[in-house]
Amino acid sequence: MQLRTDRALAPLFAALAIGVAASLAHDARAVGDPVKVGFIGSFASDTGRSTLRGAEIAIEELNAAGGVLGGRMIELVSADTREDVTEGIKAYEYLNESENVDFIVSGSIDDVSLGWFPRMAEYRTPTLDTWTSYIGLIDMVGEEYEKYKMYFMNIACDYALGTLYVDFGKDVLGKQMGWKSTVILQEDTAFGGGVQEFIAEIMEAEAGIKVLDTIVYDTQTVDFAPIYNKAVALEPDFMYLISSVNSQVPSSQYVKLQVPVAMTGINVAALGLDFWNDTGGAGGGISTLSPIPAVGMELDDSSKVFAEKYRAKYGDERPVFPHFNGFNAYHGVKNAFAAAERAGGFAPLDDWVREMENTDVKLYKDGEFWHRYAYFKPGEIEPRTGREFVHNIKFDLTPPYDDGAPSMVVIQWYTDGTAKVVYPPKYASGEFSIPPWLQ
Amino acid sequence: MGRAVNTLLELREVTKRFGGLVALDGLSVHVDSGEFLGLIGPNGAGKTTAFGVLTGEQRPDSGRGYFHGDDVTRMPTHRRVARGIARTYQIPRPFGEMTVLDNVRVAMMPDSVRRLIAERPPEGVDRELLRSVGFGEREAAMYPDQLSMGELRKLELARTLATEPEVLLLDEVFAGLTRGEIAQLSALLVAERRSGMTAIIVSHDLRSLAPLVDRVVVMSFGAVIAEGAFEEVLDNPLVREAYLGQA
Amino acid sequence: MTNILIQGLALSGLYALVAVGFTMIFSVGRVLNLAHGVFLMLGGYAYYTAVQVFGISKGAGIAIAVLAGAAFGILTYTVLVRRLEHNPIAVEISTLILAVVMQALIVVVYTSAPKSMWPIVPGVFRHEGVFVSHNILAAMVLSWIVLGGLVVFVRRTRLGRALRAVSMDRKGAVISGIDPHRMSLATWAISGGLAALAGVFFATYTQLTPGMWVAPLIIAVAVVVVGGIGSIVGSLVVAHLIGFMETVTTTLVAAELRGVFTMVLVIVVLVIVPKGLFGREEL
Amino acid sequence: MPLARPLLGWLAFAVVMCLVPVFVSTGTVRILVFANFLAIFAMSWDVISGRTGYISFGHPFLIGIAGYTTAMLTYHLDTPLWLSIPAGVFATLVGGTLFLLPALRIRGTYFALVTLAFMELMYQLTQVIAPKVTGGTRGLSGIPTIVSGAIPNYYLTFGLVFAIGLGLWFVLRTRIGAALAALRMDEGAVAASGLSTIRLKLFAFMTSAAVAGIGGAFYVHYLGSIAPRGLFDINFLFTILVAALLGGSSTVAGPILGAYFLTFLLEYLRPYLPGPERYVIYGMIALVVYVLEPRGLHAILRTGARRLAPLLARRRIAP
Repeated sequence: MQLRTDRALAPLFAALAIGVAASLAHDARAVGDPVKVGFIGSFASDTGRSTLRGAEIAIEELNAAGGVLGGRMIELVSADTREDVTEGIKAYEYLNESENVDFIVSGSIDDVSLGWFPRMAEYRTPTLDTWTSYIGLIDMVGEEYEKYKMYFMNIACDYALGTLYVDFGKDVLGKQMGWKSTVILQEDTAFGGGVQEFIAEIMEAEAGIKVLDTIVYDTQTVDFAPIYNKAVALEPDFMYLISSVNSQVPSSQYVKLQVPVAMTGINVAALGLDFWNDTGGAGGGISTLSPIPAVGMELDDSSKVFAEKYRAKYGDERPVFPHFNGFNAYHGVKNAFAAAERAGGFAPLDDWVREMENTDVKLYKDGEFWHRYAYFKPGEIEPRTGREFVHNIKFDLTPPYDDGAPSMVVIQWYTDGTAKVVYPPKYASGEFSIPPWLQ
Repeated sequence: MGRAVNTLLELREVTKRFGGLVALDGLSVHVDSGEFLGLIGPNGAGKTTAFGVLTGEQRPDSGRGYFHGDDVTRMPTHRRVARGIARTYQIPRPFGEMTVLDNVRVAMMPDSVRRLIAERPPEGVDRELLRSVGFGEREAAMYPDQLSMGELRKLELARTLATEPEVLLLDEVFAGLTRGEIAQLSALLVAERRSGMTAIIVSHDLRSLAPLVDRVVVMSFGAVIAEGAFEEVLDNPLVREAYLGQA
Repeated sequence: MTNILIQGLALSGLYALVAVGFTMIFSVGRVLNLAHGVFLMLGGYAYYTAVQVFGISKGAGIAIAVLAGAAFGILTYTVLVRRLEHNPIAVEISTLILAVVMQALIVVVYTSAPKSMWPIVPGVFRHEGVFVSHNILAAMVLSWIVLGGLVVFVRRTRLGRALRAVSMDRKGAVISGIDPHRMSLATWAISGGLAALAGVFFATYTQLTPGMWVAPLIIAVAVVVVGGIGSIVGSLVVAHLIGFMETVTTTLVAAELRGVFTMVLVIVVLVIVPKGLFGREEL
Repeated sequence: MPLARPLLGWLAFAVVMCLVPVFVSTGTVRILVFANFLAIFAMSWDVISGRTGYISFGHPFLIGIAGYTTAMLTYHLDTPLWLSIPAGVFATLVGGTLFLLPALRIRGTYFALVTLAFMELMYQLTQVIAPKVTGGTRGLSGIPTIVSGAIPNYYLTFGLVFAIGLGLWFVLRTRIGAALAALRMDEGAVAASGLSTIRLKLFAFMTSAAVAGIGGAFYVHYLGSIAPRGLFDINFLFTILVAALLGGSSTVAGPILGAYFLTFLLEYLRPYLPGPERYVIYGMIALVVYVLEPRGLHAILRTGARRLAPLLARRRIAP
């Protein structure tokens, strides 16, 4: 039986095969002299752009100083992930298979990093992540060191962020503000779940703050009025928001509704200077935890130089000021190359990993310790948590934070459009405050 | 002409409503084996709905349908077709993207996925069937949109015959045909009648219908208002009123 | 209880506004516009650009957004839909592709960073511990006005009656001298304008992102499918059903199940009552 | 029936594709692996939607069921792949019967929307129900792979494409293919021809689900990770749908053609437009091709071949 559609398969397949073959023919390429650095992340998000630009400026500096590894120039190749897991995997493959990069700097978000993680183990390409803070990745490095040792996380993982945040609860929310109860508003994501579990467990025991209820909400929620209503009805001293996806929605509705209870927590939207414009100037009173170096933080000299170059180069293009991961990419790329110089290159991998583990760059501001780029080694136990954080950037969870920078700071947005660090005190330049309508 | 002994297909007390409209109102009608029955009545009398209920395409609100004395009220269409009830449509419904030949071949398919895949289609039978309704090689390769109304009706008839039916339900077989086409189609139906086929024919064209049928049933507002031989039924005042009232 | 009532009403009004243009297009043209969410998104971005970037007044911003939406509706119809109108599936697929293209275009122009907008009507309504923003109340009132106006429009005006005639019986309308293409064009323009207006309210309430077209599309699909595709009144009733269901779920059951219940409702209704709860297919 | 010519086409296809890794870089081979997966998904989509006219907007749902089943089995329970992959495919068959439920009553637009709701629901459920098991929003990473390296994966996936494609072609060129096409044209007339429409739909849905399941399971073991946002996503659905339609629906070669075309279009734009502009151009090309020829590249090539054939023949005759 013949239908209209089922004819002439032979010429079709022949055409198809020839077409594919022809389009593939011009693919042969020689491996050039320059050292190749791959960037993986979203080209359109503030997150991705911060990392990309941090890497760009670091590479410009290295090239201007005469190149690396005996005078070779560095070439940056970028691959867009669109914050999509599959695109991220394709991008990682592209950097390795088509571009043969020597080193990768990543501004990927959590699930994208998780997506290309198995590829990294396969290609064994040295990779520095600057945005993802998922402890699961660090634990994988610890559990299967041989497989994943080429991975370094240049931001304190969420476990460390959470631990320090409890101190903030104790010192500021408890002691300073006199708050005794909270309602947690948690987005329904793995990140939200992880942080919530942690916060709820420790908040009461360590900070003396009672968790009255946890409201888990769908990230696609359009209307937060019922959620705030429900939380307010429980009469907590403050609300604790955990939001990494669509964070503008809960925070802008909080402001627009002038919810009569203070709120703090984690609000990813508020991490960059653009937040003020994005909210149309209605972000006053919002505070959030931020990895460092955060917006609103006073900078050391080397970071200041970076920030100035950034401003000069990108002007008013978003993000107008690099997010924390921009700094971490800038310093991270330089440190990775320093390790490569010591090891004689990025290969053999073991040598580079060893030298990367030996990295210890301390930054000082006005003669005082400010930030440190070093990494936890296998077997090294972090004293406060009593666990390993293999290849996570070294952080310090106990004041005065001399062994590493604190894992995070709390930044506060004021009604005049400025943002300042309010915790920990050593880094603070402003005061924790509540929104104007509550004062 | 005397009535045959065994009833082949029958509706008993069938009622069918569409929203507020009563399409069939306690309709009882039957056709005997070997009989050609004419089903007539003004527009909206419920003839097409009656076909729908007979083939299972429409489910009655009450009443029952019987085939060979078995209750088939809840039997799905394809099983009724397999048991020997086949119909044509008032507006022909060919498979538009298939040739005439392939249209007939679909109707000849066995109702089994395994057999459809594993068995080779029977050779020659399809073309033979097309020849029997007057289609040659040229028409076999044509697509439905290239056919005249008369050819479409013949295709419909060929498709019903391909299911090897015991009873044909023919809906408005002569509508839209030229005189010549009507004559051709009538000849085909006469041949079927001679070979012992059973049929119910719906038609507005009473003149063409008259020589084909043994008996007529007249419907109005979903119920039978008269039945019998052609001439006596047409003299029935109720029938005249139904038609004239309609006109 | 009062809070559920007030918040449910407010959210439902917004949902009705989001869905109404979608209903109209299906009703008149028998096609689903899967780029409906994009119309909303464009409205939102147009308003944002006019008001928050160029500092034009809010009223002018709304007018610009509505005009942009209507223009895009006309463009979509003439360039894309008109060629494929005989094949509803092709229209659905091409509008889906269009949506994805427009999303990419927005990313290029505005980046993927979310933006939030000033409320059109600032202020908060408070009553016994219940709080609702004036903005969403305005959206609710507006949706009633728009929907009421639309009912009057299709029943009373010449153009409206012509649209209604096309939606009931396309062939019959053609015979009586109505040009169905012009009617479709009018519908796409109206629908685009209304969607852009809804988009301004939707975006001022949530946020502007290039991916924001999906959520309103899902809402429109849910409202329209459950209500019975093409029925304005049905859409209005079901927007309230879904709005209240979400509010009740969020307040009394579990906030994370909000979306799950809506999807279950859509599936159950489509499987059991395929024509929707108010299964008419005319305006 | 002339069998030789199409079979020759398949053979040529296989030979060329087997030789491809010899001539191209591994980067291109990696791209081809994704093209192969997309081809499998597009073929699966076409069995339901192209053949029977039941437009599925929920295909990621079917793919995701298999993917998640095998991912969770191997990740949490260390189930061997020879057991977990069939388990995944079986789970997809169950999911496929869920599609049949609405298809008993509705078709066209309504059916598309129900399946879309299935996909949305699945996206919500992976996050709400037992995120510890499904990995929640982040998904699962570190799922075992079958083979490693570009070339082994290429041969594995091309083997799947070839086996599935040839299998589908052999089955669908029999009378079942015509029966499904008839179903697309007029379901009532199919029943009136004495065929059970439910049985035909069940066959099409199960075949499609099985292909989607095989594709989904192997896909996850190729990626080594699974996450709901990349899977139960309108953009993923869009790619599958456009691959099948752009290539030419209701054929076997079409979806394969469409998948290769789309994947390469996107990858070849990368060096020139690394950023988000790429997706604008990519989408525009897809849109223009679709609007100009809804029957797809398959039809374009075929018309081209038909016009070209006499010219070539004449040339051969001429000295």
